[in-house]
Parts: sequence; structure tokens; C-alpha cells
Amino acid sequence: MSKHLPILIITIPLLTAFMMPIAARVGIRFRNVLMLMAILAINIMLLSLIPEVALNFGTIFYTVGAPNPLAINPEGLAFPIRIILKIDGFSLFMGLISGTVALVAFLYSWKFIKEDGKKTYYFILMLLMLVGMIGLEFTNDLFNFFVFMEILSISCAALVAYETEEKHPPYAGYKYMLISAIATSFLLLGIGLLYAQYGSFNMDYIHNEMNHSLLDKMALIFMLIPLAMKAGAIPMHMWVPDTYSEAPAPVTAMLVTASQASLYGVFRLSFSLFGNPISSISINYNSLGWVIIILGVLSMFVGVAMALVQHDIKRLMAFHAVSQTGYMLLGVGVGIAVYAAGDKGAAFESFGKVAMIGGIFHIMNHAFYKGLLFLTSGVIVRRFGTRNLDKMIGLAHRDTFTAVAFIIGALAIAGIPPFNGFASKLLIYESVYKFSPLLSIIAMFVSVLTLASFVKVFYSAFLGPRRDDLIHNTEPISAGMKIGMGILCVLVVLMGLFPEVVIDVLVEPAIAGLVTIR
Amino acid sequence: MKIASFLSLFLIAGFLFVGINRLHPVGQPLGNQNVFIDRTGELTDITYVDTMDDYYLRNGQRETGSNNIVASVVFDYRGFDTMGEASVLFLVVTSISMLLYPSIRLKRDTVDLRDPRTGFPMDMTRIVSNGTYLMFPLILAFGAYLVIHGHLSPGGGFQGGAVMASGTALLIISSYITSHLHRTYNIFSFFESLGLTIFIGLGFAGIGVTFLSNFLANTSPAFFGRVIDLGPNSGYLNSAGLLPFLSLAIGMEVFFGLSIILVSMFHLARKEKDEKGMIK
Amino acid sequence: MNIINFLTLNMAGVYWNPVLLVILFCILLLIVVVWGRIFFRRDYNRDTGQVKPFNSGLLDEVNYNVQSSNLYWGFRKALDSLYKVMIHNHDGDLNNYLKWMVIIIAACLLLISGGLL
Amino acid sequence: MSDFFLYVTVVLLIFLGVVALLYKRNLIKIVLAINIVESGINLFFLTLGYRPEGTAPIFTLAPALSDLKMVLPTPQALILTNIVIGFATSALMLTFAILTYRNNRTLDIFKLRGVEDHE
Repeated sequence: MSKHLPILIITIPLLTAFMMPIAARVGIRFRNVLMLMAILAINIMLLSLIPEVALNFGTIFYTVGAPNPLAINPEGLAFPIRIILKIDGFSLFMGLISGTVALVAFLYSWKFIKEDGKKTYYFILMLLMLVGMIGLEFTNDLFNFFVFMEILSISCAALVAYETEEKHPPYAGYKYMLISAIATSFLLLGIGLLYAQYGSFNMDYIHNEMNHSLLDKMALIFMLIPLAMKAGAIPMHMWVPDTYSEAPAPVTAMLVTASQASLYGVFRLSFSLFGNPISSISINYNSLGWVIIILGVLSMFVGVAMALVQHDIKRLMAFHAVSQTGYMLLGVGVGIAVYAAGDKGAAFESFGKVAMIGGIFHIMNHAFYKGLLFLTSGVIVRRFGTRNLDKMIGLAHRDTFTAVAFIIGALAIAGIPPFNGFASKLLIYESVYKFSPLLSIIAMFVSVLTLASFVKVFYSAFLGPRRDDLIHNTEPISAGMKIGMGILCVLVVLMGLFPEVVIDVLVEPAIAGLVTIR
Repeated sequence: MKIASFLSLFLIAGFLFVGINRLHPVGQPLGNQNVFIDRTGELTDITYVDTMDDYYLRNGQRETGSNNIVASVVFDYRGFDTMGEASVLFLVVTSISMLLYPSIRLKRDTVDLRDPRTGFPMDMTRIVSNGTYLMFPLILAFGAYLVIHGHLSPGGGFQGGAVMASGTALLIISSYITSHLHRTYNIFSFFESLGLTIFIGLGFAGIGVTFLSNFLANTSPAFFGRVIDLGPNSGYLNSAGLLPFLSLAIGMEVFFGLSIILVSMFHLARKEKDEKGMIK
Repeated sequence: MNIINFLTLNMAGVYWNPVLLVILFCILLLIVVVWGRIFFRRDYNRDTGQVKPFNSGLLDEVNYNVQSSNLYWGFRKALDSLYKVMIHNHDGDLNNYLKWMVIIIAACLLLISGGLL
Repeated sequence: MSDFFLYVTVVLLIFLGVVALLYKRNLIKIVLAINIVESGINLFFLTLGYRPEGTAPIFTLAPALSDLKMVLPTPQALILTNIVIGFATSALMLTFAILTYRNNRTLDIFKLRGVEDHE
């Protein structure tokens, strides 16, 4: 059975989602328990892949529908003909992030979302969102990637517009769907250009056959830029605050992970599909790296500068999501810029790899602390009945737990030791400094502004006298919400205290999955 | 900004022109031109292949037992994509149900379809309603035919399901579906879930080999596993193994899913009109 | 020694051991607390006016918090020209979101034609 | 020449769709624009798999020629998938447009701009 694990991770939640309308008719509690078991099962299966994929630096293949799941090519052929799932370190790394955040978001929404007829649909969409994320992270087939991207986009868009009676959420959902639709259309155009030349959709096969002609480079642009847009890179980020701020809090926590799934696509394309360090004719890695670095630096700076002046708590946090995405793009971009054939391999070994470790470790850190911050924002917004920071005051008197969780998240995002944000940011600063000191200084400056804007939120929402007349909703925080926030707090603190363990176990295999060092 | 984007558009179009002309000329894709002949012009063993598409054309019939190679690609070789696609449809139906929830979950239909001036129902005439009565079973039958013969002739689950859903559209525009929306919705939703569950269940049934493997093909004629003659033939219904079942499950899902979308949107439009006072 | 190496991030000039830092921090905290217990004054009392913030001339009912939109006023003022440009571009126009994507794609295509990519 | 024309049509369809996306202000028209782009891409795939004198890749009652030619099956399967996905996308976007209209009483994105409270 263990050889079927890759497909089970995708199909079990899918099956649960399909049966959910029937399960909801049996009973609310049954539905919730079924959902919890499905998500727990995914997480356990993902964890059980760690020994083989992460500790042994292995790669698991699964050919869907073939007589033998482990055989990639049919007998006597040099190319695959079926859809192949491939799990390497990076896929597993991203899968673990998605699974954990989905578990937390589910626990949080158990009581947070009001129990009306829509809630069943909410859970179905949440499960399918998880399926979309894990599917596009595990697949090795370009068209399959596109299909899972669509599943992810549609479920995200519908969840963004969950509160349909409010004024703005439907338009926010429309925006998300429009951005996704046009991004996936361009992605499909790029896939078509590759299919026309190589007659296959398999990433590994195309990677081996790639001759880096003009068409290949066009395909790279048509696939990379829309994915960067979906990941929220400047200047294509403007949809991020609009949509993140209108979604319910647990959904926003998952939207962060969904954006990072697009980021996964960016990195996967740059390395596993278009990376070919052995042959002399290849795309110019230096300029590809610089494109990503420039997107990253712009994202960092503009995101944080816009965040600093926001009045709306969720828009502020959403701009920070843009800004933190910049760190990942910067780290990995530096890695790409020095990752090339020839004499520059040494530079990659000395600091390019560390920059990539920092950038990829930051993905996990960001998913957890930004998820935590968005979850706390859910409590804050529900208490005050508004997202306007001017109308908030003194919540720490009432919700001490939320205040502590917010402090942990805010310190982590600002890169204060010993929380996890510091470890990855330190790696990025140090290695980027060796590449280009200016970029490193910008990154540090952005970190300062990040702290400033979260001090602003903390000051406005939590400090000050107790004002019961401003409190809109007094119902206590449910256990599920506390557990959800608690899990993320513990993860943030633990990953901050033992960064080396996380890097050894998860991040190094992720790098090995992306980069084949000769 | 406007000028920059306009120039960019022309640049992209120009690049596409230049790039697309470097593709293979139209009509000469990769692989062999002929299905049974190799490049040197000799009749070959059909397992000889150059590309993925060659493989499908030459071995699809032997491996899956389906005459329709597109169907064998859709449901067998790339069946996982089809599963994703079916989930996209399910997803949209779920999303629309969620978004329009306050509107469509009415226990009773409140709209009265009477013309304010004449007092007659604004229903269609007798001709239309009787015609619908006659046409609807025919449309369903044609859709079902397309679904069942998906592995032999053009058609399949999606196409047949869409044809059947057009029957629902006919029912709606001729005012057959007006009331009891709640019950209609529940029935449709149940069958849609059932169709998808069957699809995944069939996928899991093959997990002794792999997920979605066509374990019924070329086994026994009683279970749609008839071994067919390779090359052009007249087609046998009981061939292709799992494909007809998958097609049936998808057809069921598409029919009921599209019907839900149609009914919900129709209801929303009528409710909107009702609020504006256009009817009544 | 092995366990310390295991818990230390040590690559490319980074040397970072959060556990040691936390231990150090706890020791310092302990020293400060002990120092405070011994030497600080003891006439601080709860349930008196001492715990209230001192607002010169303001009544309790008045909201004496600085509104969050007024925070970082100086920063905002100093970078006013930059913010004018940025806010002008964040105008919420859906067409512009897509225009930016098209422009970036075209710019990257120009990179290709320049032989840079 | 007619071969070239097919690719020209593909590029024109995508171009027109994107122009409409960038310069049209009505939410419904934008949905139509996306459909145009998608049909352009579908036509692109179909063109990739075309063979002159090729029959549909179906062996039922196919002509019994020794030099039987068939068009490529994979692009057709992909188009099938893409059509369903495109349909799903437009259905969802139209629903969003309906709800946006119900809540804001306008479909003009220029008038909907104010929903984001900037700064």
C-alpha cells in the first residue's frame, strides 16, 4: 500500500469532498468529524513520506493508471505516456505546509464560521483547495499542473466571496477569478508552445529534451510571469490586498499558502523545467535570476511601504504578505543568478545555496506566522465589527490569548530573535550581502518597517484602556480557535529555537529536489 | 500606462507571430504521418512509435480496447486530468450553490407567473409545452446514447451530459421547473455527488494495480472486456473495460451539475425580476 | 559539544544558536529581577492612582489614544511624493491589474530579444 | 498560405481577447473577453494536432486504407478539458457579476473602484 501513498494523498480528500453533501445530511457532527479525519489522514500520510523523501533524499514516482506504478516509461519507450506524480523534497516541503495550514484553518473555522446551510459548501471548498495545492505540488505533468491550478483558483475565489450578503466580497471573488483565469490562460499558452515542440507534457522529459530555442524562452515567460502574478509579486500584486481583506480569516490564512503554491510553480519552472546546467546552450541564468530579484526587491519595498500607511488591519497584513513574498523571491533569485554552468558553481556552493535555503525556509516560516496573524485578525475584526484600526482599542484586556499570539506572530514577521522569521532572514541577509550588499541593506530596512507597522497594529488594537462600548461581539473564543492559533504559535517558536533541525530535515532535501549539483 | 500597455500588447502579438512561425508547419506535427506505416514507407509492427501521440494512435486500441482514441486518452491515459476536470465542475456547482444560497434555498416558490393585464399565466402556449413534453425524453435519450457509446463514436461523458442538461434548459424555459426548487435541488445534488463518488470508486477499484488503471479491458466480454480486432472495425459495445463506466459516471455528474447551475441561475434571475416588480 | 553543533546554524558566515541566546536571556532576566527585588523601591501599590496613566488636564472619558491613522505621520509626510505615486497606482482599477501583467511580459520578451535571457 | 492563416487567427483571437480585457469596463464583457482568449488557445491546440486528410482518431468504421492518417488525439482531449474548465470559470464569474450587481447596483469597474479604502 505504501507505494500508492502519493495518489492517496490527493484522492482521499477528493473522495471526502464528493461525499460531503451526503454526509452533511447525516449530521453536522458527522460531517465535521469526517472532515477532521480526512485532513488528519493527509497530514499523517505526508509525515510518513518524510523518512524516504527527506531523510534519504529520495524521489517517489507514481504513474497513474499504468500496470506498474513505479515504471515511468512503458517498455521499450524513451518517453512517458501517462500522467506521472513525482514527490521530491521540495514537493513534500510545500505539501507539509499546505497540510498543516489546512488543519489549523479547519480547526479555527469549526466554530468561527456560523452554522448555516452554507457551511457544508465552505468545508467542501476548503478540502478541494487543499487538493488543488497538494496536487499541483506533487504532479510532474504540465497539463495536470494547469488543472490543479484551476481547482485551486476556483475554490479560492469562491471562498473569498463567502460572505455574499456583504457589499464587497463578491467583487473581490470576481477579481481573484479574473486574475486566475487570465494567468492560467497564459500558462496554457506556454504549455502549448512546449507541447508543440516536444510532444509531451512531462516536465522531466521536456527538461531533458529542451534545446532552449526562442520558443522555449517565450514559453518560460508566458508561464513564469502569470505565476509570479498569482504569487503576488510587484507590480502585479494589486489584487492581493483586495481579495485577502474580504475573505474570512481562516480562508485568508489558506490563501497565503495558495499564493505560495504559485510561488512553488515559479521555482519549479525555473529549476526543474528550464534549468539545464550541463549543456552550454541554456537560458541565461544570470538575467533570469535578476528578473526574479528585481521583482522580489520591488515587492519587499513597495509592499511594506504601502502597508505602513493602511488603516485597514487585513489590508495591512495582506500588503505584508506581498512584502514577505519578496524575501523568498530575493533569496531564490540570488540562488538562480549564481546557479549556472562553468566556473560559477563555486559561488553557488559558497553563498547561492545558502540564499536559496533562506528563501525556501522563509516560505514555511511565512506560511505559519502570517497564518497566525491572519487568524488573530479574525478575532480582532469579529470583536470590533470593523476592520478599521482607528476604531479599535484595548483588546488585550479581554483577549489575552489572542494578544500573546499576535505578539509572537508580529515578532516573528519582523525578524526578532529567537522566532523563526529571524533564522531565515539572517540566512538571506548574510548570503545576499555576498552577492550584492545593497540588496541586503534594502532587506534589512524593509524588516525595520515591518516591525514598525506591526507595532502600529498592536498599539491600536491591543493597547489602551478597556472600552467595552466598542466591543461588537462578546462571545468567547472557542476551543478550536485557540487550538488552531496555539498550534501555529508552538510551531513558530519551535522552528525559531531549532532552525537547524528544520533545515537539515526539510529544507536541504527541498534544495536537492530543485538543484542537481554535479 | 494606457500607451505602454497598448505597445506591450503589440509587442506580445509580434513575438507570437515570430515564434509561432518557428513551430512546425501546420499539418506536420511530430510523429509519423500514417497510422500503420513507418517513416520508410513499410507496413510496421504497430508498437513502433515516435511520440506520445503515436503511441496513443497505435497502441490505444490494443491496450484499452476502445475504438475512440480520444476517449481512451481522456479516460485512460490521462484519466487523472479528467478526474480533476470533473472536480472543477463539482467545485463550480458547489461554489454557485454557496454563493446563491440565500436565494435558492426557498422552501416555496413565491413567484406567480401571471400576466398582469390579461390574467393568463405567462406560461408558454400549448404547442410549446406539449412539444417540450415530447422533446425532453428524446433529448435525454440522445444524451444517454452519446454517453454510452463514448468509447465507440464521437461523444462521451461530458458531451452527453451537456446534451442531457440542455433538456433541463428546455424544461426551464417552457416553465416546467418552477416550484419545489428545494426538492429538485436536493435530488440533483445527491445524484451529482453519487456520480463523482462512483468515478473515484472505480478509480479505487483498480488500486490493486494502480489508481484508475483499466483493469477490466481485454478480460471477459461479460464485463465490457471484449477483445476487439485491431484497426478499423464496426465497434462492439461491450469493449473498452472501465471506460464506459467512467463515462457513465461523468455523464451523470455533468448532467446533474449543469442542471443545478441552470436552475440556480434561472431562479436568481426570476427572483431579481420579482423584486423589481417586473412580474406580477 | 555535539549537541551544540547540532543546534547551531552555521553556514556562509551565519552563526546562530537560538537556544544559547534564550538561556543567556533567561540568566540576564534573572539577574535583573533579583537586582530589582533588592534595590528597587517598594512603595508601588496596585489599586491606587499610581497605576493609571497620567493625562495632564484630560478627563478619563476623552479618548486620549493617538489614532492609528495619525501614527508615522512624519514618515508619511517625508515620503509624500513617493506615496503619491504609489497610491495613484493602487487605484483599484481592475484593468490596470492586468495591464501591469502585460507590460511585464512584454518587458521580459524584450529581454529575450536583446539576447539577455 | 491557408496554413499561415490558422496561426494568424490564433494570435488575433488572443490579441483581441486581451485588448478587451484591458480596455473594457463592463464585468460581463470581461467574462466574454476571457472566453475569447480561451477559444484562441483551444484553436491553437487544435491547430497543433492537425494533419491534412486526417480522420478523427476513431477506428469505428474508419476507412480501411493502408495509409490511414489520423489527427493527433491528445490536443482534442486537452481541449475537452479546457472547454469544461472555461465553462466552469465563466459560470462562476457570471455568478460573481450577478452578486456584485445586486450589492452595488453597477457593473462598471470604474464605479466599483471605491470599494478599496486606500491608505
